[in-house]
Amino acid sequence: MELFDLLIKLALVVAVFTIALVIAMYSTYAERKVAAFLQDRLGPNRAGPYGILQPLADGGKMFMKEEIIPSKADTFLFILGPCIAMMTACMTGVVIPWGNTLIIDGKAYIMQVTDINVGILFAFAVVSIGVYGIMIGGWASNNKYSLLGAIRASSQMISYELAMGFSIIALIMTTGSLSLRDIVEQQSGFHWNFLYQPLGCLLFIICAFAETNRAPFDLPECETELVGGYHTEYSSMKLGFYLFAEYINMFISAAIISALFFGGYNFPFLDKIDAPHNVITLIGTAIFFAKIIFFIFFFMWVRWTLPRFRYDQLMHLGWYVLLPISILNVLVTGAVTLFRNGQFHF
Amino acid sequence: MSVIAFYILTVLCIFSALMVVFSKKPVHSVLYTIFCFFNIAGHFLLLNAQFLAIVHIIVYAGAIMVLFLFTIMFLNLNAEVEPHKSNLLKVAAVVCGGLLLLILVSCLKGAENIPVNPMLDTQMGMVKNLGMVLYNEYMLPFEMLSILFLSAMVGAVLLGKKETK
Amino acid sequence: MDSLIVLLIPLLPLIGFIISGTLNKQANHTLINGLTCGSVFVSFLLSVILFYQLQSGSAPISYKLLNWIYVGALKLDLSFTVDALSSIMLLIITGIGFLIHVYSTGYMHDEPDYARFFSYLNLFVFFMLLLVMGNNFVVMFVGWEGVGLCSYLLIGFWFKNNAYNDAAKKAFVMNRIGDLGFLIGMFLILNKFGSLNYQTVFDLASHAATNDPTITVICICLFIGALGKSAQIPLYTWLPDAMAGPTPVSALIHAATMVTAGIYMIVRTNVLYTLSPDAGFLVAVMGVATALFAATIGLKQNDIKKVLAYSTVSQLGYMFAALGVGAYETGMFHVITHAFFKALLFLCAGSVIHAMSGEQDIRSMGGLRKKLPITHITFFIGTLAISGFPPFSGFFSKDEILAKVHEYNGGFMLFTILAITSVITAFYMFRLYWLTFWGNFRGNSHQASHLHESPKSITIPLILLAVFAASAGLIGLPHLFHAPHLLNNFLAPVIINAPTLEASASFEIALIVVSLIVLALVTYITYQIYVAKARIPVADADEKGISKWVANKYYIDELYNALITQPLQAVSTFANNYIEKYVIDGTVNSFRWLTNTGSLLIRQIQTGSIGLYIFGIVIGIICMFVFKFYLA
Amino acid sequence: MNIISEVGINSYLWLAAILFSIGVMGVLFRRNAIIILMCIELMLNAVNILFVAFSVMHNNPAGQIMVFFIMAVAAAEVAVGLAILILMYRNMGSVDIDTMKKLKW
Repeated sequence: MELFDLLIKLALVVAVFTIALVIAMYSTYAERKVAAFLQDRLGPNRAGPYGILQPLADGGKMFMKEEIIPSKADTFLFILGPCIAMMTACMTGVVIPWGNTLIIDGKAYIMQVTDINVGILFAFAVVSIGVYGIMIGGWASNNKYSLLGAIRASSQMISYELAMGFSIIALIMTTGSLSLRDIVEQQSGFHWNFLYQPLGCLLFIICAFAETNRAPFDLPECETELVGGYHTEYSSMKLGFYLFAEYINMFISAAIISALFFGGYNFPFLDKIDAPHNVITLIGTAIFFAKIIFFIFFFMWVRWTLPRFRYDQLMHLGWYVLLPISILNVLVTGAVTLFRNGQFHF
Repeated sequence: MSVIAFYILTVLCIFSALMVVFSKKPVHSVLYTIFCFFNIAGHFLLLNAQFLAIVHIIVYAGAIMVLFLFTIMFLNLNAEVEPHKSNLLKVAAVVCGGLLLLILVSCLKGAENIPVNPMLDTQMGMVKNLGMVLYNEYMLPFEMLSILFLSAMVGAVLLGKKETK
Repeated sequence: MDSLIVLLIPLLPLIGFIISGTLNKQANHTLINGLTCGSVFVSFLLSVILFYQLQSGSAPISYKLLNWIYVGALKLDLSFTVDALSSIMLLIITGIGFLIHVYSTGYMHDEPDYARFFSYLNLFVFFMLLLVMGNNFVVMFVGWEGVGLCSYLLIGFWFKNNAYNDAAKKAFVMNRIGDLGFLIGMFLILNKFGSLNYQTVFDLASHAATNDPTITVICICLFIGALGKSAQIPLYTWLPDAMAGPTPVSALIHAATMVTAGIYMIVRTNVLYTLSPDAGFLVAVMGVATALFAATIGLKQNDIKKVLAYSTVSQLGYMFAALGVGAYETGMFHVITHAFFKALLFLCAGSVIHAMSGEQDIRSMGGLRKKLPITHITFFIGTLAISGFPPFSGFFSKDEILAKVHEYNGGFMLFTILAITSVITAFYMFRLYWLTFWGNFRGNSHQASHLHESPKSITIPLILLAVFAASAGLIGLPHLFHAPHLLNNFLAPVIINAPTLEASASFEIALIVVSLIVLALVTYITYQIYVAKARIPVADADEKGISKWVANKYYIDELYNALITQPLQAVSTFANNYIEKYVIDGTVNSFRWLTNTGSLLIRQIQTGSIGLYIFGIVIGIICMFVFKFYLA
Repeated sequence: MNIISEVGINSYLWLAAILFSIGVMGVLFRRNAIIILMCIELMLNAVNILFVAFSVMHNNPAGQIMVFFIMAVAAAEVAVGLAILILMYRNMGSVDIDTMKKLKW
């Protein structure tokens, strides 16, 4: 591997990491602004123009706060929890294709950290590991509220992982590939997957909400019921990690939703534009980010619009509604695929 | 480079496996188990079995160990709860394990003479390839596995249900 | 087509058995009648067809159902062959069987287990057909055992009566003794000729030397089988007891068909018997002895069926006498005539018993001829036939037997005994006849008011049988009349190398004249005793001297009891008390003790501690590895 | 590049043997049924490593399929096993295997 290639990868990694952090940071700001907008008020407007420096101020506050580690807590795990949450949140970014190829010096470089052929499974695996961050944190606090919050969070995530997995399976059946890049490239033009998998798309979005613990599925940290859920005992930057991880998760989820179902960096009439390849790639990347930002906004929009589920309603929805529907979706998709391939004999 | 990776993974693997056994707290054991499984997944990656590596993480780390952690949290097991075995038994256990290792290693002696296939088929561990084999040659075991799962699920639900009179 | 008929003949009764056997007790009588009687009747018609084909000179007709036992050199088929001999047996079995089926529909009308009875009857017909149709000894043996089974089932038909069950068991056990002989004979045949197929065995045997000791032993073994099945001395005691079964059963199984299986077997193996004059002589002697012996017992019996039973034993003795001297056709001739008149007599007896509401003792009868005219006439015909009055059928067959025995080298003694027996036969038959149908009624008032002639389903078979009993002798006219001996001609292809015994015409005339005079005398004497003087036999307990012996059947049952049963009983009691208790129980109990003590010790290992178990497992695995890789 | 030709199949055999023995030792060493179950998982994974190694070595995908089956069986086993453990805990208040001594005469 040449040094230059390595440098490009490194740059890409740094870029992705930075962009993720920045977007996550400004999501907190955006969240308040959107909330204010939806509730017809102003929102943060003191730090800098339009309050644009508010995330930095929040960060400073987080760093300055006192570190508290409960005396009966398992210290190592207490620290490990937020780290795992943060780490898993950031890891998914490596398989997301941020854009098409860039041609530098006659050689094509993909705008993706790595294109592993089981990318979608990798994303799924990382998401499933994300549970540990919450569970360990909640358990290590040695606090009953934290433990309850952690158990709620993890059972919620496990429950919705099933429906999510099934919707991905249905998607894979139509695309025939596990590589995210292949999936995105198949959607060039306007062959976006949500047209072929409308039900799967809906299911995936709902499950993504639950996986990121966003309203209306934000039971694990619901402020009023469980005193802050699994991170009751956390303070300062460890709390910041958890909150940050949530926003990164949101960003990554939006990216995956866009990539899987809404064409990724593809946009209609792509082939109509007469421009150099690199320019088109950059336009595609910009469009991809536009989609991501729309979905982040969508997340916030939903949060400030819909009321929260009760816990039993949440479980009921997961096991009795989403799971059967997703299985049905798989069956129908399979039948249609066989039928289209002419392998279906009545 | 991959040789170095192999040894790092191996050492971590054995270390975490030992820690599984010797950790005082069950939760630590679980976490070490997860860590061990990650290392094993790394071994799979080294062996070019990417699909298996990811599935290994999803199944073991993502599902099975979560269940363990869950159970431990539910039952609220800590180090204090577990009664100690007598030292004699512990020594016996270690001796037994060591003996087994000795026997296994000595029995496996000579395996290095088995010829290694020099041509590495990089496509072998791919989903498509495995799927072809699984759904053609191993169709019946696969179907039976589904029955096994169904019965395990029914059994688990039945066992976990509170008795209602 | 012909082969299909051969298959259908036994198959139809089997189907009848299966269907009627699976019907429940409440099944419609009409349905059962149609099924069982119909199947036998169709078989009869098919048998007639086969008979005519054989009559017109056709070769034996075979049907091979399947390859049955193929072991090494032994190749046995389950196949049926109908030749002249089996054809005659077929006619007897299905013809008389059909008449008795019809008779039974009337006789068993009120029986609750109607379907069971008829299914047994059909099963019997099936096995009997198997017995006579098989083309090898094994098929015959299957039929042989099958009819034994049916006999057992039917004797014990009213199984709620323990005495009947005992009679059934007795018949079964006695038959087993004979069957052992038959089996040994079969094995010897297999050993000597390497096959059990009739054709193969007889072809080989026709080249064998006369007086071959193996063949003599084979013949004697087979004859032991015949002794059991055909109720000859010493295995005859089951037959009188077998009268416990319903009367149609006595007529069909214990008079007309099954008991003649022994005769059939010997006629079938006539090649072997011809080769062994010694065995033949033994057969003749046993036959003659049985004839005389059973006849004397018949003189003192007062149960109407018992008299007939002993007479059956006696008549079977005649047949064996004929077979023993090598007159196989004559034996068959008597089988045919005996089948008619003995079935007739039994059915008449059934009709009488029916009318008497189950009473079987002739001392309680008398004067029935007015109330039961048809039964009376037919019974009279049967009596004349069995006594040998010319021109009834019994005369011709018995006359032929006497003539043949007389011609037998050194057979004068036998002839004399048979002649005397013939007189005794006439005596006890007329005694029975007079006591039953003449004189005054000696039963109680209830029976008197109940007396009536039987329904048509009973009387029609009686009339038909009476016609045959009267006329069947025409198929075997003596030389005297210069008419062809139809039966002998028909059977000629089956009988090979038999010695020719021809009586002179003057002897035959003398025989006829003498027998007529003697029989007339006997008739007159018995009339004088039992009708004119109205002497009623006294109760058994009041008998004195020799007649007491005779009335008690020479104490043969008691003799068997003392000689065989009691010692056996004693030995088994001893075995039960000592060997069973100390040796066998002791062995078993010591094992029990061993298990108990051992498990008491061993179960200490089962501590319930899973940890220890796992230790055991691991150590076991280590040991296995060590063993596999280092010790093995 | 084939990792097996670099480190040799013996290394994998050793690794698997060590992992397996550690699993066995854990089963003997601990009394907590949950940890015993985990040790069983360790043993299964030792086998898995060998399967994959030999699969690569002989260029035969059947070994990897077998790993697949082992994972599935392990999942089923854990589901039922943990259900039994929870039941045991409910009834006896402990998951110590030595408290389960009813399995005797």
